[in-house]
Amino acid sequence: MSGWVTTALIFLPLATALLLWALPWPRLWAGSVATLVALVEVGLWIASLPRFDFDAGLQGEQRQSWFSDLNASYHVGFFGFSVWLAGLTVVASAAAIAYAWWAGRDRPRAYFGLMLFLEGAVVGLFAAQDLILFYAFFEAMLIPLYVLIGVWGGPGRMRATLTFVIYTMAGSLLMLAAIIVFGLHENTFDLIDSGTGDSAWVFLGFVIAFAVKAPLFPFHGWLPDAYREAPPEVSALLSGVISKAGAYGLLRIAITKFPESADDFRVPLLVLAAVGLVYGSLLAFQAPDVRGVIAYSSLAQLGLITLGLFAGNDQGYDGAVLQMAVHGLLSTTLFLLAGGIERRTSTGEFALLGGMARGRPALATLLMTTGIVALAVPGSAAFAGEFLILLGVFDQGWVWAAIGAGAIVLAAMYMLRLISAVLHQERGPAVTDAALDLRPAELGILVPLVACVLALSAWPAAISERAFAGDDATGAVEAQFR
Amino acid sequence: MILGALISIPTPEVDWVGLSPPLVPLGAAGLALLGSVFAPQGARRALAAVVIALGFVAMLGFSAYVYWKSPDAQGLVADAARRDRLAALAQLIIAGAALLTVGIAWSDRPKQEHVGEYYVLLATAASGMAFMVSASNLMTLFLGLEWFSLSLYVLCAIDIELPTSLESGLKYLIVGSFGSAVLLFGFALVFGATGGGLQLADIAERAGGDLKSDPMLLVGLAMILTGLGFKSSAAPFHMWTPDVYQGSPTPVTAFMSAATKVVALVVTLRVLVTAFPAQEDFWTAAIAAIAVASLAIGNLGALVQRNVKRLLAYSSISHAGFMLIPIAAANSLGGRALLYYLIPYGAASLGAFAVVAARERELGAPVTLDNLAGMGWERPFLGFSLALFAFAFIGLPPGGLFLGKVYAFSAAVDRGWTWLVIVGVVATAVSVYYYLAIIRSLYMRAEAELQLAPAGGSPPRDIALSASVGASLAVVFASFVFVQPLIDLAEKAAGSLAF
Amino acid sequence: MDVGNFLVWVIWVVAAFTCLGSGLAVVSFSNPFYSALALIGNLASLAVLYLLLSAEFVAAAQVLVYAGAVMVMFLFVIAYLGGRADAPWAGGPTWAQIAAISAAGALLVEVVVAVGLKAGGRLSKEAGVDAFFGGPHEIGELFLTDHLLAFEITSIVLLVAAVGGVILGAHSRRLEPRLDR
Amino acid sequence: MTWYVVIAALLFTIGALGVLIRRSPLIILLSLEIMLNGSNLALIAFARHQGDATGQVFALAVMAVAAAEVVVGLGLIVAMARRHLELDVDRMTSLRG
Amino acid sequence: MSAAAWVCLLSPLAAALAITLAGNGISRRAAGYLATFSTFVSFVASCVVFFAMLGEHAEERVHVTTLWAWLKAGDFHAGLTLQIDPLSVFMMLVVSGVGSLIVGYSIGYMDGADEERRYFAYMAIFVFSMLLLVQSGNLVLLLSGWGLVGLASYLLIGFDQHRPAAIAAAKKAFIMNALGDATMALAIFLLFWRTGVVDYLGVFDQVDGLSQTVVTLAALGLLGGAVAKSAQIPLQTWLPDAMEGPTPVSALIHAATMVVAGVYLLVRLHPVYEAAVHVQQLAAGLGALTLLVAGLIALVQTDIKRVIAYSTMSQIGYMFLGAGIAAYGNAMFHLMTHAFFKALLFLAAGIVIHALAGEQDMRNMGGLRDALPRTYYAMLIGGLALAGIFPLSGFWSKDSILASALAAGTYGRTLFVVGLIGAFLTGLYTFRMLFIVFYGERSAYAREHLHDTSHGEGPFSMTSTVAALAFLSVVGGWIQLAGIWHPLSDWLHVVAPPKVEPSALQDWVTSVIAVSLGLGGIWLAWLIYVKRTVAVPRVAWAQRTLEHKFYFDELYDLAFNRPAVWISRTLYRGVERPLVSGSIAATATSVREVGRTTTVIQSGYLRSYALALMTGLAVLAVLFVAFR
Repeated sequence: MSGWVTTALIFLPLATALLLWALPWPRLWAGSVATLVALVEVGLWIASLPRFDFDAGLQGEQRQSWFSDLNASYHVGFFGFSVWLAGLTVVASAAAIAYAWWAGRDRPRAYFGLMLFLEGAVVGLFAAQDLILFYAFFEAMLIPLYVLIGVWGGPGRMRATLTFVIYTMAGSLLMLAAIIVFGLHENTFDLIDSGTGDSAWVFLGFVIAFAVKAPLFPFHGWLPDAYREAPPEVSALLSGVISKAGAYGLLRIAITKFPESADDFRVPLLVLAAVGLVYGSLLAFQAPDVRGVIAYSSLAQLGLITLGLFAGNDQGYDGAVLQMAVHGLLSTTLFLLAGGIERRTSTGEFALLGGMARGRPALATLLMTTGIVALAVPGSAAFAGEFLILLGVFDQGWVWAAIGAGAIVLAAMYMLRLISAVLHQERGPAVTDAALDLRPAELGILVPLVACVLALSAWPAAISERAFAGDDATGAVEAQFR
Repeated sequence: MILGALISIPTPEVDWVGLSPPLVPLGAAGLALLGSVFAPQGARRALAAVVIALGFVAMLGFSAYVYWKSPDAQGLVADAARRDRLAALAQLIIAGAALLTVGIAWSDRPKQEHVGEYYVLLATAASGMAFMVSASNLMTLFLGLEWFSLSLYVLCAIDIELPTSLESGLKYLIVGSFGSAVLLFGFALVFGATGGGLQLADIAERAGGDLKSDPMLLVGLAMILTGLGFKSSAAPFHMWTPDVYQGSPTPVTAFMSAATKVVALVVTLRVLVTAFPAQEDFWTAAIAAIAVASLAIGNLGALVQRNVKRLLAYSSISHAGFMLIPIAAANSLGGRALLYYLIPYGAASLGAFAVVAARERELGAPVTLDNLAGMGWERPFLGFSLALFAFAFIGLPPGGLFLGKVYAFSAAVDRGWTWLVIVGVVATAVSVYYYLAIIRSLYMRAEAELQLAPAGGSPPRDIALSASVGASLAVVFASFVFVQPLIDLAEKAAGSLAF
Repeated sequence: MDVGNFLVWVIWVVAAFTCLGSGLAVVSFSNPFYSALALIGNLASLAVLYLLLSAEFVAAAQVLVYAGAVMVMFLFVIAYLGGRADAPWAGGPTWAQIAAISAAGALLVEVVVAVGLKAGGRLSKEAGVDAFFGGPHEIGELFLTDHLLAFEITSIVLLVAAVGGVILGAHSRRLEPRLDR
Repeated sequence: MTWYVVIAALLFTIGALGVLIRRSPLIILLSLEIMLNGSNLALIAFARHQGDATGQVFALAVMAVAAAEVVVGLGLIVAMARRHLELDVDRMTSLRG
Repeated sequence: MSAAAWVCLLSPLAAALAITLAGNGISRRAAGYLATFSTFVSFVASCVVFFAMLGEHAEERVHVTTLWAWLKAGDFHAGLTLQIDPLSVFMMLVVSGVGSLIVGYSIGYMDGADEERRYFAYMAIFVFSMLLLVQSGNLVLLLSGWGLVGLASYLLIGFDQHRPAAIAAAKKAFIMNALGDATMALAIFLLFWRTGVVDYLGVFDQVDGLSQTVVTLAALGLLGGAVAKSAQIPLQTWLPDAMEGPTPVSALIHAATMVVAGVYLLVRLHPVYEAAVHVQQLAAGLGALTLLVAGLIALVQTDIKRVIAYSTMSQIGYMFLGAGIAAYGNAMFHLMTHAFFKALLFLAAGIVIHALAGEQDMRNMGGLRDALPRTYYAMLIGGLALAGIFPLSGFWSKDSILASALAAGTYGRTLFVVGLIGAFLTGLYTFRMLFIVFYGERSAYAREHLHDTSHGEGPFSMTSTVAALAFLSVVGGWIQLAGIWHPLSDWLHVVAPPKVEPSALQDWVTSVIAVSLGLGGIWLAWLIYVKRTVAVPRVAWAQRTLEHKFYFDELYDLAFNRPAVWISRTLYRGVERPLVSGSIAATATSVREVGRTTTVIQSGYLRSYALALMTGLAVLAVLFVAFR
C-alpha cells in the first residue's frame, strides 16, 4: 500500500471540499460531486486493501517534516486496526453523503463541502502518526460538525451544538497540554519515534479527551442533544465514526504510550466503562424517541469497547476493534433509518409511532435486521465483538464480564422496545398512508451497509484476526506498534 | 570656542539601510502630506493611499532586505537603535499589517476631510512602530513609543464628528499618557539605579551583581512592565482596550490590534531579555501573572459582548495573554513562539476587523452579533472569511494560531511551567463560546432574524478590502502549512537576543 | 554649614515646597484657569530645582518652552472654553477617590522606601561635575552625537503632533453624526 | 540627593492623583504634565548624581514629548467642545461594558 | 458426509435469504413451498449423513468439519465448525424431519394470512438456527445457534405484529432467553480461560483437570442457558405466553425442537456435568420440580394451547430428570417421542382453532367430536401418548426415564416419586382438555363459528401432516423397547454413555405403576368432565395460586421489571438531567455570570481605568520589593 494512497484518502475529500466552496457549482452538482468523491474514496480504500499486509506493522507510510525544531512531521500510515477504521469512515461517509444527496439539503455547496471536510479529517485522524497532526485532525473534525449541526440541525440545535463543541474542545484541549508535555519530554511528537511516558497526569489528559469524544460516562453530557438535533446523516457519522476516534485514541495513544498508567488506572477505567455500559443501557430503555435510544446505546457500546481496550489481552483488543467497526456500521444504519422514519412521520417519538411494519416490508426488514444485530444476537457480528470483549475482560475479573453480559440483556430490552415501538403494535398517530416504504435510493444506501454487517456476521475473524500485526495484539501494543 | 567645538563635533555614522524600515514610510508620509495639501480635493484620497501603500510595500522590501543582510546585530546611529533580525522581522510584520490596513481603509472615508492625513498618520504610526522595535536605549524607546502613540491617538479620534470616536481618542490619550508617564518614571528609576546611561545592554551589565535585587531597580522594572503591558493591552492594564477598539474607526482598530501588539510584545521581549537578565525570576513571574490575568479577563469579558468590535477587543486581550506566555517562558523557544504567533494572529485580527468594517459600511450601524445575522449566506466570501478567522482565533486547525498556541505552550512546558499551559487551555475552552457566537450569527440564525442589507442593495464591491481579507486568510492558513520557513525566520530573529 | 550652602538650602526648601504646593494646587483648584496658573508656578519652581542640579540648559528650556509656550496654549484653550469648574473634593469622599488615593499613596510609599533603601548606598554620594555639565554645549554635543537619533525623533514627534493638532482642531464642514459605534 | 528623588516621586504621585480624581480633561492634562515633570526631575537628579548629562538630554526630549501630548490633547478637547460634548470624563461612558 | 451436513445446515438459510430478497417477486404460496422444500432438503441430507454414518464403525462416528475460522483473536479460536456424531445426527433428523412436516402443515394453516412470506422466511431461519445449534462443533457456535433460535422464536411469537400481547410475549421470550445466553456466555468464558479452547472435544479432554469450583460454575452457567431455553423453573414463564404465536410455531419451536435444546445441551455437554455432579443433580431436581408445577398449573388453564404448553414444560421436566440422572439415551428417546406427540397435539389443536376461527379458549368449545372426528382421534392418540399409555410412544420413553430414576440411588428414587405424581397429573390435565373440547355440549361460540367441515377438516397439507405425526406417535416408541431392544441408546452410546441402567424388574415395576397412575388420571378426568360425578374441589387459595402460575410473573415483575424501569427513570431524573447535563448548563451559566461581573468593572469611567493601571502597578511593585 503506497503512501500516496493514504495521502489521497485524506486529502481528496478535503480538496474537493475546498473546490465546492470556492467554485460556483450549479445547484445540483454539489451533491453529485460529493457522492462521487465519497464513492471514489470507498473504491480507493477497497483497492488498497488487497495490498495491505495484515501481518506487518505500519504501512502506506508517508513522512514529511513539518517543523523540525519540535520534531513534528506530516507522518501518516495505517495499521491493521486503523485501516479498518478508515474503511468504516469512508463507507459510512459515503452512505451519509449519498443519503443527504438523496434527501436534499439547503445550501448544498456548503453542506457537502463540510461533509467531505469531515470525512477527510476523520480519515486523517486514523492515519496520523504524529501527535500534532493527530490533534490537528482531531480538532478539525469539530469545525464541520459545529456548522453541520448548527445550520442544518433541528429546533434545539443551538444549544446542542454549542454544548457539543465546547465540551469536546475542553476535553481535547487538555489533551493538547498532554501532547505538548509528552512531546517535549520525548523530544519528538512522532508516535513511532517516541517512547513511553510515565506521567499519570499526561495519561489522564489523553484519557479525558478521548472519554469526552467517545463519549464515556460521565462525560457524555453533550451526547443526547447532539445526536437528537443533528441531521440524521450527521448523527450517523457522529455516533458511527467519530465516536470511534475516542476509542481509537485510547488504543493508539493512551494505552500504548502509557503502559504503566494504563495498568494503574485499569480498574477505575473499567469501572467507568462498566458503569457507562449499564447506565447507557438503562437510559436507552427509558428514552422516549428513536434517536434517544440509539444515542444512549452508543454510550453503552463505547463503554463496552472501552472494557475491551482495558482488558489488556488479545481478545479484548481484537474484540474492541471488531466492535468499533461493527458498531460503526450499525449505528450509521440505525441513524439513517431513524432519519427515514422521521422524514416520513416528522417525529421520532415512540408515543406517535407504531405499526410501521405493515405495508412497509423493506423498512421493517432493514430496521429489524439492524436492530437485532445491534442487540448482539448470538451469531451476529456485534455478538462476535461483544463476545471477544467480554471474553477478554473476563480475564481481568469475572465481574466485568458479568456486568457486560447483564448489559447485553438490557440491550435486548431497549432495542426490542425500539423495534416494536416503531414497527409493531397499533399504528401510531403520526403514521399515515403517505409514509411510504423505503425508496430504491434509500435501499441503495442502506442495503450495502446491512450487507457489510451480515458479511461480518458470517466472518468476523476478517477483522478480529487482522486488526493487529500477526494477530498479536498484546505484543503489538507492548511494542508500541513500532 | 563654543563654535569651534560645535564644528568639531563628530556626528555619528548613519546606516541608512538599517534605518530604512522606519524611514521609508516616514518619507511616504511626507510626500502624502504634501499631496494632501496641494493636490485637488478629489485626488487626495487616491494619491495619499497609493503613495502610502507604495511606502509600505517598500518598507516590506527594505525590512526583508535588512533581515536578510543582518545575520549579526549591530548598532545604528551611535547605538541608539539596533539593526538586527528581531527588529527586521517585527518591521516586516508591521509593514504587512499596515499595507493590509490601507486596503481596509480605502473605502472608509471617501468623502471625509483629512483623508490624506489619515493615511499619513497611518504611515507615521507604522514608522514609529518600526522604529520602536529597533530602539535600543531607554530614550529612543520612549520617543518611539510616543511617536506611534500620538499618531494613534489622533487616528482614533479622526472621525471628529463622532462623539464615540472622540471619546475613544481622549480615553486612549489620557490613559496612554498616564501609562507613558509611568514607563518614563520607571526608566528614570532604572537609569538612576544602574547609573550606566540609557543603553539596554549597559543596564544589563550593571543590573547584575549586588544590584540584582535593588529595590529601586525593581520598582523601575515594575513600572516598565506596567507601561509595556499597557501597550500590549494585558490585564490589568488593559482597560482602555475595549473602549478604544470599539470607538475608533474600524481600520484603525484593525491596525492597532495587529501592529501595536507586535511592537509592544517584541519590545517587551527585547527590553526584558536584553536589560534585565539578572531579574529574570521577577519579571517571568510577573509576566506569567499578567498573562493569566489577561487570559481570564479577556475571555470572561468577551463572553457577554454583543458588539463585535468590542468582542474582538476582549479577544485581543486574551491573545495578549497567550503571547505573554512565551515571554514568561524566557527561553529561545519562547522567542520563536512569540514571533511565530504574531504572524497568524496579526493576519487573523486584521482580517476579522476588516470584515467588521465592511459590514459596518454596509449597514451604516455598529456591528453587533444580532445584525451580523445571515451575513455568511449573503456575503459568502466575507462571511466565510470571518468564520474562518473565528475558528482560527479559537486555535482550531488549520489556522496558524493553532501552532502558535502549540509553540507558546511548548515554551511554557520547556520552562517547567505546565500550570501556565493548563490556564491557557482552560481559557481557550472558555473562548470557544464567544467565537462560536460569531459563527452562529453568521450562519445559524433563522431566516426571520436575518439582517438584510439596507435598501439600495448591496454596496459596490470593495476590492481593496476583499484583497486584504484574502491576503489575511492566506497568511493565517499558509502559516499552518509552511511552518518550517516561518519558524526559521523566527528562530533567527529570536537569535538576536541573548537568552 | 556656611552661608552659601545655607542659602542654597533655603532656596531648595522654598523651591521644593513651592513645587509640591503648586502641584497640589493644580490638582485641587476647581477652576482650570487657576490650575493652569498654579502649574506655571510649579514649572518655574522646578526650573529652580533644575538649576540647583546643574542643569542650566534644561532649566532655561523649562521656563521658555514649557512655562512659556505650552502654558500659553493651555491658557488660550481654557479661555476659549471658559473656565468650567468641577470641584474635586465636593461632597464626601467616594470609593473611587479613596481607592485612588490609596493606590497613589501605596506607590509613593513604595518608591520612597525603595529610594530610602537605596539611600544607604551610593545615592548620597554625588559625582563631581565640571562647569560645563548641564550647559548648552554639552547638551548640544550629546544631542548631535550619542543622541542624534533621539533628537531627530523628537522633531518627528512634534511634527506628528502638529498634524494631529491640525486635524483635530480644524473646523469640520459636516458635523452630523455619520455612524455611531 | 535622596530628597530630590522624593520630591520627584511626590510630584509624580500628585500628578497621578490628579488624573485619578479630576473629571475635567483639561486638568487631567495638567496633571499628566506634573507626572512627566516629576519624571524629569528624577532624570535630572540622577543625571547630576552620576555626572551623566544623558539624563538631562532625556528630560529635554520628554519636554518636547509633553508639548506634543498637550497639542494633541488640547486639540481633542477643542474638538469635543465644538461638538458641544460635556468636558467631564465621567460623562464619557458611551463606550463601556 | 460433511458436505451433506453443510447442505443440511445451509439449505434453510438459503431459502430464508431467497424469500427475503425476492420480496414481492415470488408468490406467497411459492414462499411456502420453497421453505418446505429447503427443510425437506435438510431432512434428506440428514438421512444421507445418517446412513453414511451407519456404515461406519461405532468408534469412528465422530466427525469434525470446519468451513472457516469464524472468530479469532490471539489464542482464542472458534471455527465455523460442525461436529457430526450420532447425537447430532439424531437431532438433525428430528429437527429437519419434524420441521419439514410442520413447515408443510403451515402452508395450509397460514394460507391467506397477511405477510405469509415473512412467516416462511422466519420458519426457515428457525430451522437453520436449530440445525446450527445441534450441529455446532464448539461452544461459541452452539451459543450462536442458541441465540438464533431465540431470535427466530421472538420473530415468530411476534408474527402477529399489531397485537400488543403477541409483541409483549415475544419480547418476554427473547429477554428471558437472553438471560440464559448471558450465563452461558459467562460459562464459556470461564471454560476458555481454564482450558484455552472452546470446541467440545478439546474442552472434554481437559474437563477432568479442572477444579471442582470451575467446573461447577461452568456447568451452572450452561445450565442457566438450558433452563431458560427449555422453560424450566425458574425461567419458565415465557413459554405459556409464547402461545401467542401461530400454532405451527408452537408445535415446532415450543414443543418439538427449540425448547428441548436444553436437554440436548445437558446430553451434549455431559462430561462437564458429570464432572460437576451436583449441578447435574440440580438439573434433575429442577426438571422434577418443573414437571410437578407445570402439571398443576395445567389443571386450571382454559386456553387449549396453554394447556399443551404446560404439558410441554412438564415433559421437558422429565427429560431434564433423565439427563440429570445421566440416563442420556432415555432422555433423548423421550425428546424424540415428545417431538412427535406434542407436535401432533399442537397441530391437532391447530385444526380445532382453525375451525373455530382462531378461538383458543376451551370454554368456547365442547362437543367437537362429531364435527372433527379425525382430529379427535389424532388428539386422542397424542393424549394417550402424552399420558404414557401402553403401547404408544410416550409410554416407552417416559417409563424408561422413570425406571432409570428408580435405579439412581436415593435421590433418583425421590425424583421417581415426583415423576409418578407427574404421570398422574398428566393423565388428568390431558384428558381434562380432551374431554372439555370434544365432549359435552357445544358452546354458543362453537355453534356460531364452527366451519362447515363436511369436506374435510383442513387442507391436505395440514391433515397429512397430522396423520404422519399420529402414526409416528404410535410407532415412534417401538424403536426402543426397554430391556429388549435399544438401538437408540446404542447409537448414542459412543457420544453419551448412560451412567444408570435400570434392571428389568425396575422397568416392569415402573411401567405398571406409571401406566396405572396415568389411567387413574384419565379416569378421574372422565368422572369430572364427562360423567360429572365428581366435582372439582373448591380450594380458593390453591386455585388462585395455580391460576397465577405460582405467582412467578408477579414475582419477576416485582423483582426485575419494575426495579429496572424505576432505576432507569431515577437515573434520568436524578443523574442524567441534574448532574450530567445539568453540570454543563450550570458551568456555562456561572462562567457567563463571572463574565458579566468582569464587564461591570469595565464601567466606561476613564478614571477607573487609570486606577486599575495604578493598582496593578502598585501590586507589582510591592510584590517585587517584598520578594526580592
